[in-house]
Amino acid sequence: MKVDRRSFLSFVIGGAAGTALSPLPWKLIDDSSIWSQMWPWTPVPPDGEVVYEDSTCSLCPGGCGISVRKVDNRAVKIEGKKGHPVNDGGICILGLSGLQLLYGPTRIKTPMKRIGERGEGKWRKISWDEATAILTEKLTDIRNRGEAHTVAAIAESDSGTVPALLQRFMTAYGSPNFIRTSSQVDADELAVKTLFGATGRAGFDLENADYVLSFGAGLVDGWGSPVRMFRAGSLWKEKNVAVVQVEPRLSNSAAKATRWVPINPGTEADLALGIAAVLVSQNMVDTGGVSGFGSWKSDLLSNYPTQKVSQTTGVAADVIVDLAKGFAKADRPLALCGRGKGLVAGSLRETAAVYALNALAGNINRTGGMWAVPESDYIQWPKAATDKLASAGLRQPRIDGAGAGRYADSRYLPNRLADGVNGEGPYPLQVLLVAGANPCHDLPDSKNVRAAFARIPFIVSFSSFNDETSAMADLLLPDHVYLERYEDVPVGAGLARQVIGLSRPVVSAQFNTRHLGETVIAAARAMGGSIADAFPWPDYETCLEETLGEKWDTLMETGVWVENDIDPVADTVRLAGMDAPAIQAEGDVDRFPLLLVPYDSIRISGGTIGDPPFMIKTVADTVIKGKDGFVEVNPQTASAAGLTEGDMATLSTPRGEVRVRIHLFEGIKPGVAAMARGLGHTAYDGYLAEKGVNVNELIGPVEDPSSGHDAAWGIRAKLAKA
Amino acid sequence: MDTALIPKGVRRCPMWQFLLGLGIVGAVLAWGVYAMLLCWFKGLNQTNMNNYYGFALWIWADLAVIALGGGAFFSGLLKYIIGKDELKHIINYAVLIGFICYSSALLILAIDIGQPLRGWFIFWHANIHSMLTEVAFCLSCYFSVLTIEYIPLILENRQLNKVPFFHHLSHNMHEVMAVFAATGAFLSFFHQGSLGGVAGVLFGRPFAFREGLLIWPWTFFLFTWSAAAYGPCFTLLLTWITEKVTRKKLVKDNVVELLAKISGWMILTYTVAKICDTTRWANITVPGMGQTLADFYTGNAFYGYWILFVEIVLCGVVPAIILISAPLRKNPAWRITAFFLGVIGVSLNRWVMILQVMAVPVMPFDSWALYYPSWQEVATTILPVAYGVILIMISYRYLPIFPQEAELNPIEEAATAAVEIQTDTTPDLEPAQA
Amino acid sequence: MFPFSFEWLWDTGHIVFHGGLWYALNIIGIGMTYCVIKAVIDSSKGKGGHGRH
Amino acid sequence: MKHEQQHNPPMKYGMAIDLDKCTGCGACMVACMSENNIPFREDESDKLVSISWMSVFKLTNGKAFPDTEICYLPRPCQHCEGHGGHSPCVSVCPATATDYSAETGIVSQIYTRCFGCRYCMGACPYHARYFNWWDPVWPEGMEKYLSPNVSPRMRGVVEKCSFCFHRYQLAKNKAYLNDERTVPEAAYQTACTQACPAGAIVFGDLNNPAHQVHQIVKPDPRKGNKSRNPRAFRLLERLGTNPKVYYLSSREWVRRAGDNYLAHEKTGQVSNVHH
Amino acid sequence: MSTLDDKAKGVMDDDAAHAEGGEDTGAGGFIILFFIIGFAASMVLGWVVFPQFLYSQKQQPFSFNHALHVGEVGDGCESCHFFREDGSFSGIPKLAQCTECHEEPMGETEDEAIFVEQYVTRDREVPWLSYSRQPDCVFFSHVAHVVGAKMDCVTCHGHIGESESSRPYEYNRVTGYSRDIWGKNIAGFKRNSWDRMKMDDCAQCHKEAGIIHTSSVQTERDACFVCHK
Repeated sequence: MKVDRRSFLSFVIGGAAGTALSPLPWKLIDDSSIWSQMWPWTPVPPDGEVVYEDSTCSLCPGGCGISVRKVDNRAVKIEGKKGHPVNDGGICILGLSGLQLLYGPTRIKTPMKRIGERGEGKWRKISWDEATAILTEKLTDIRNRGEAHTVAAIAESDSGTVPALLQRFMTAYGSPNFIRTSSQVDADELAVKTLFGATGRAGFDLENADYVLSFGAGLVDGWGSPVRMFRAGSLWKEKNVAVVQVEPRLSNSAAKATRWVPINPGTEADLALGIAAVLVSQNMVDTGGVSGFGSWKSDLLSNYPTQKVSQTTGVAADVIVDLAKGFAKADRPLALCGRGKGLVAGSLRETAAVYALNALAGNINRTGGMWAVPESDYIQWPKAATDKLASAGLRQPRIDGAGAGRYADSRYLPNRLADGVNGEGPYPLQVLLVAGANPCHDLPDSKNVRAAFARIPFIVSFSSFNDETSAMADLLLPDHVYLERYEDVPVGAGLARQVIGLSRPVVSAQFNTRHLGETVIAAARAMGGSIADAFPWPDYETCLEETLGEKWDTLMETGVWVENDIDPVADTVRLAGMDAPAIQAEGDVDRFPLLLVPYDSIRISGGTIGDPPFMIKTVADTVIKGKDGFVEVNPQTASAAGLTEGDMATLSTPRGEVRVRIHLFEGIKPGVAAMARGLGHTAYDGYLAEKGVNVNELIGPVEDPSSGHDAAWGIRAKLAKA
Repeated sequence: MDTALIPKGVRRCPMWQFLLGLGIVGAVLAWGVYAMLLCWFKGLNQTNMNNYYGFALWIWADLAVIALGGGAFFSGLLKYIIGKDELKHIINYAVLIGFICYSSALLILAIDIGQPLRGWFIFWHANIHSMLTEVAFCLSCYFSVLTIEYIPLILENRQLNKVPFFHHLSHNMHEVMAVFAATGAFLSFFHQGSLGGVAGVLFGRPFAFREGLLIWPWTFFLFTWSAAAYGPCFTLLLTWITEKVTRKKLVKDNVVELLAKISGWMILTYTVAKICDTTRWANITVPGMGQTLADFYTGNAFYGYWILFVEIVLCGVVPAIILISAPLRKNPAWRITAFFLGVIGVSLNRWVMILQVMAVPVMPFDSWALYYPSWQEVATTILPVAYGVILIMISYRYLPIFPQEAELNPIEEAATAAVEIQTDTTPDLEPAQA
Repeated sequence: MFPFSFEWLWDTGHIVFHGGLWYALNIIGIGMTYCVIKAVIDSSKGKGGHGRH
Repeated sequence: MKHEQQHNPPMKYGMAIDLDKCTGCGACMVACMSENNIPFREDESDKLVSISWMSVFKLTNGKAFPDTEICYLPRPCQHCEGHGGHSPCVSVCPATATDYSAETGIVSQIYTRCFGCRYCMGACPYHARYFNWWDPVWPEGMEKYLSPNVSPRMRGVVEKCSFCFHRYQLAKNKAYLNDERTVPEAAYQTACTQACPAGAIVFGDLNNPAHQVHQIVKPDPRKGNKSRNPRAFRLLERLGTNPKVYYLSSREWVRRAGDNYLAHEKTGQVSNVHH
Repeated sequence: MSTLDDKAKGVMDDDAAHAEGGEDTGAGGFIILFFIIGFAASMVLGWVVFPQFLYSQKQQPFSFNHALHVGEVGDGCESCHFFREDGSFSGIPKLAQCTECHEEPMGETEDEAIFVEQYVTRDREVPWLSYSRQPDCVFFSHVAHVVGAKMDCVTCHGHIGESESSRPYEYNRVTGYSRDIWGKNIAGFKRNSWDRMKMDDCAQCHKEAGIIHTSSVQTERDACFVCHK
């Protein structure tokens, strides 16, 4: 039988017919489409039992209550906690992104020791025992040499048990150098002390105010407790409350205000005092709760005539009068300050002037007014005993100069740290402990800060994330993130009541990290002697429970402790602190014709926490495009420099020079350039790093002559086509 | 070397020349195939399409080749149904071009969709309200008709035709070709139309939206009409190009002129209809949605009023006049210019109905979105061109595409062969005897 | 596409659309079947491929 | 097998977004992203390929300094009803991958059915539909936060806001267990509504007079569901898309920016419905 | 080029053969025979061999005796496969549920020993392979069917409750699905309501269930989001 071509063809045709009538082709077509519907590389989230766990968000000072949805042991969503006194169910963009921080690739997963050059990113994983040993040996060694004061610690906060433990550790160890990162809180505390004569903070009963005059405070840009502010903003809309935003740029807060008053940058204090002068001259003040009015009045009237103020501020005279009348006419007017999110301390003059307006309206310590809220005092530990070495160390001046001499009224001056380390300080620093802060990115003139850090022989970072400061560290002792730990979260942030939230571990620790409180207690115990004695608690949880006392049960039950009845630190306001000269922008007007001001956006985290991927995703393409950052200018300003939308330009200031792209914006005063704060990270991950420009590279600190705090609101700048 | 395969009575270039040409075009094809594979394996991120430009270069190419391939159905309609018998001398080429255009269109669609493995859902889970479903069904059905029309041509290859089965099959298919042609015309009417419907039904896009008849917007009819009008231009343009390349006269002038004249009248009527449609749209439809023509033709760097002029006047009225007027039509230079303008015109129309639709902002606060294709898109768009050239090269070399070729280009040195042509081959070369 | 598929509805739209579709498919199918069968018959009757018809 | 279920009166879930309250903070976007397993890439600054079901547009009044005004406009899928459920996108999908539910008024998108032709994206004038140009990839470990309630999408398909329909499914589960026939207003709220710190979004059944959204919008069925609230408008209302997302603004220029008007036409003109 | 040549020659040879021998009367028979051989072979391949290759098997971690457990517990299937308070379905029990009874071995079987040694003492969840796991795009509400429509488990899951041991888990190599979704029968035929769990099977039952399942504007069936997520 000869199999010729035709037989073969026939065989093939028969085969094709048979195949077509068998399930093979059809099932494969179907199955391949089903395969494409569940490609093995597309994740399938496992199902399970859903539970909600309540906790407190501590990503910003806002102190919102959160409710975390879990599926079995995975946290899948963070939501605002309904009924919470701060946020009542609302939540901000950063709070929503928290799980990306918890599970994200930027976590430091285990204690590590640097093995390469600084900043090279070469690390060796070590055990916690080894890590603690390295730290304590180093510290013991320095202390035994009588140089305990050459150790400094920088932390984001000084309230709550964890910062308190670190502070206590520094005291017991013998260093005066506990430093809190800078923010509007500095100026606020100083102003309260100056005006009320006692320690405390200002609280604002915004919800009951009927006229709000904001001197650049980013009411809906992240100022205060952000979610509370959003809620207040909506409440004002419902109640038709007039909100006036004084600011050189049409920020979101200005856009939401009923009136936007563009002003020359940095002249807010002048406007406040100008308004005060109008109030005084037109007898629209309530001096019942004010002391020192007589002498202050004459200075005010002679120094701040409306025309002169109008010239300084660029706000028309009739507008100034109008604002004064509006403020005076209202029953419960509130004046607020602290630029943007309040990330810079600001000047005493400005803060005091704005607070004085509230006092002149008689709106102090009452419903809808400004309250002088005492500091929370639930941490009542016995004073740490100090041995000889410690006492000697504590007698040394602080590296940043705070609390003595010209800076007697200031508690912390982180803006002076870099200069202190770079040779202006009384002694060189040997060790720096960094907890919950990222000074290498967040402090102004970051180049100078990095240079200072390079001179510190040993830096320990407790950060949970690969931030810029961790990159400069020698030892990484990663803290749990807030979703993995217990912590008390006392909330200031302009609340007119006292609130303490409780963070609770929502999930077990994802990596080999350790609670900062535990690390501090463990280190103290390892160092023995009076240091160990100052830490009688076996672990952090015990410390927390004992410290909170009766509040503990409330906190465990409801997650939050609230005191609505405030006992103000004082009832009369002494008018003072407003006679210092205005803070000028650094730089020569001729060389740098423009003014560069940083602006804050709620979509860009400006503090220690870098933007998680979700947040960066929401940032407009007129703020970052690819790697390029933008500077916002008025079309007039741009055309003067021959620039149009999207152009690449060189932006230079006395402190540095960067390449940026131009974004034209009608809502900004001509002659002013604005740049978003919080970008230009070099560390973290590819989702954040190298995007845009860190405005701190361009701006240096400007000292408030009356306090030493950083009061820089901008810097002179120049734009040129690149 | 391959003389046994070459139709009798015609001369072809030497093998090396053929292979060289094939190699050059093949390289372009390979480039396109590489880009296609990139799109399949890495996904459509290889393109510059985006969420504003869900439809882009490919879909334009798709619509354009289908419009240009419209010459096949319209010539078929004229020859088999209307009875313009002279067109038998060009119908083969029209079918081949149609086959190329439609197979290309299907290939492009297969690359364009995000999930090619699920492409068959369009048939299986068809939503009959979607114009795209209508397109897919009619397109693939008409493609099968074109295949059926092309098969007899393949079977007429000298060697294949010796196989009795193939010979008979080819013969039988010729006999019933009118039925297929009629079905093809029916299907073409609907898929050309539904391609127009694709844009016309978008009532969220005032630039594209048109009122219409029953479920079909006016663009439905305009697309069918324009494909029938301009398709023959493309067929004739390609015939002219082929003649230039082969340096031979392949189709007699009377045939070309007949088709050109019909095309001219079709273009004229289409242009009149298009002007009516544009006028109504500009004055009634668009203002009814709160917009004006200025919203569509100003405020961006590319799309301006010039488009309306080029599409309607330069590539509508002008070629129509040239092709209708006998003296102009008979002048090859004018005629070719008209074909060329026609091809540009219909392609531009398809561009406008796809890409400009995507570019125009609808929400008042939205902005124009312009886009430029990535090289992968360009390569995959050129891919069908290369494939078409190759198919034409092979078909021309081995198949009796142009029935008049032997007659118009007698091989002088082989007089005896010419006799054979007269007695034997010629009847077989003719597409149909029905 | 088929009456047993999830999307099928016995409404005018489907009847017209699929009516047209199946009509066309049937013509194509029947036409081709006719051609193939006739070609098989013809070639088994005929004598080789060169015959005239 | 005995089925005792009955038809509930049809619902029409919709939204009212108060633009006076919206601050453009972006919480709705991120709430949506984290609720709905929306992927992200290293560079998301090309907004034309970035996926964000909820997208916040920034509108300006076009005036020069200092008369410039800004308004933010959050844009979820508008869940157009069109005419009888034939929204612009639903009617064009060739594979029935997107559908309109007469029971809830929600426009669904089934990712496993979609084969990525993107016709629906072309049909949607709101750009509410997004294509997965890339495979979704989460950095190692981050896939832990993915929610099982929403199926992650594969490369090559279109996705869009679902009004958090899975929340309705879950609420219905609970209702079944408790032998209730309907889902209470509070039991089904979208993630953006829930998160909005300004309380600018109100979500509920537009057909149900007890629901807040109905009380705000007061839709007029005789005028194509146009709102009776003078502050309210819908995007591109006159195209006849009949969307179920209403916006509220006390500013005339904002309301006017919601639709196209000829120079002589007054804002809020009655829809010119073609269908 | 040589291939072309050969081909051309082949064609010529063929022609030559025809010219010489005329019609080969035996060829027709052969041709049909080969057709039948090809047809039969591919049918066997498609219907018998292909399914063998398409599906693969895995064994459960250990065998589970449903029948025994149903006898021991008080509340039938729902004793272990219960509804949570939020109306969600618990599915295959977690280890914690089992250890309520199985803290200590409760029997002499080998499977019991594996369970206790491998899982209970090590506090590991048992990696059960679910026969009826639907793909991720499906939202199946057990409560709607069991409580709402008062259906019983058998309708979809068959008589698994009477099984005395765990059958091997079969899955499709291409799709990764359990074979129970498509059903045992490669042609897709089914005799019992639980033989298959594809969308068409859901749809069929929904259609029979009457007029309430008509919310889809496109299909006048149940809207997609009823069963998809």
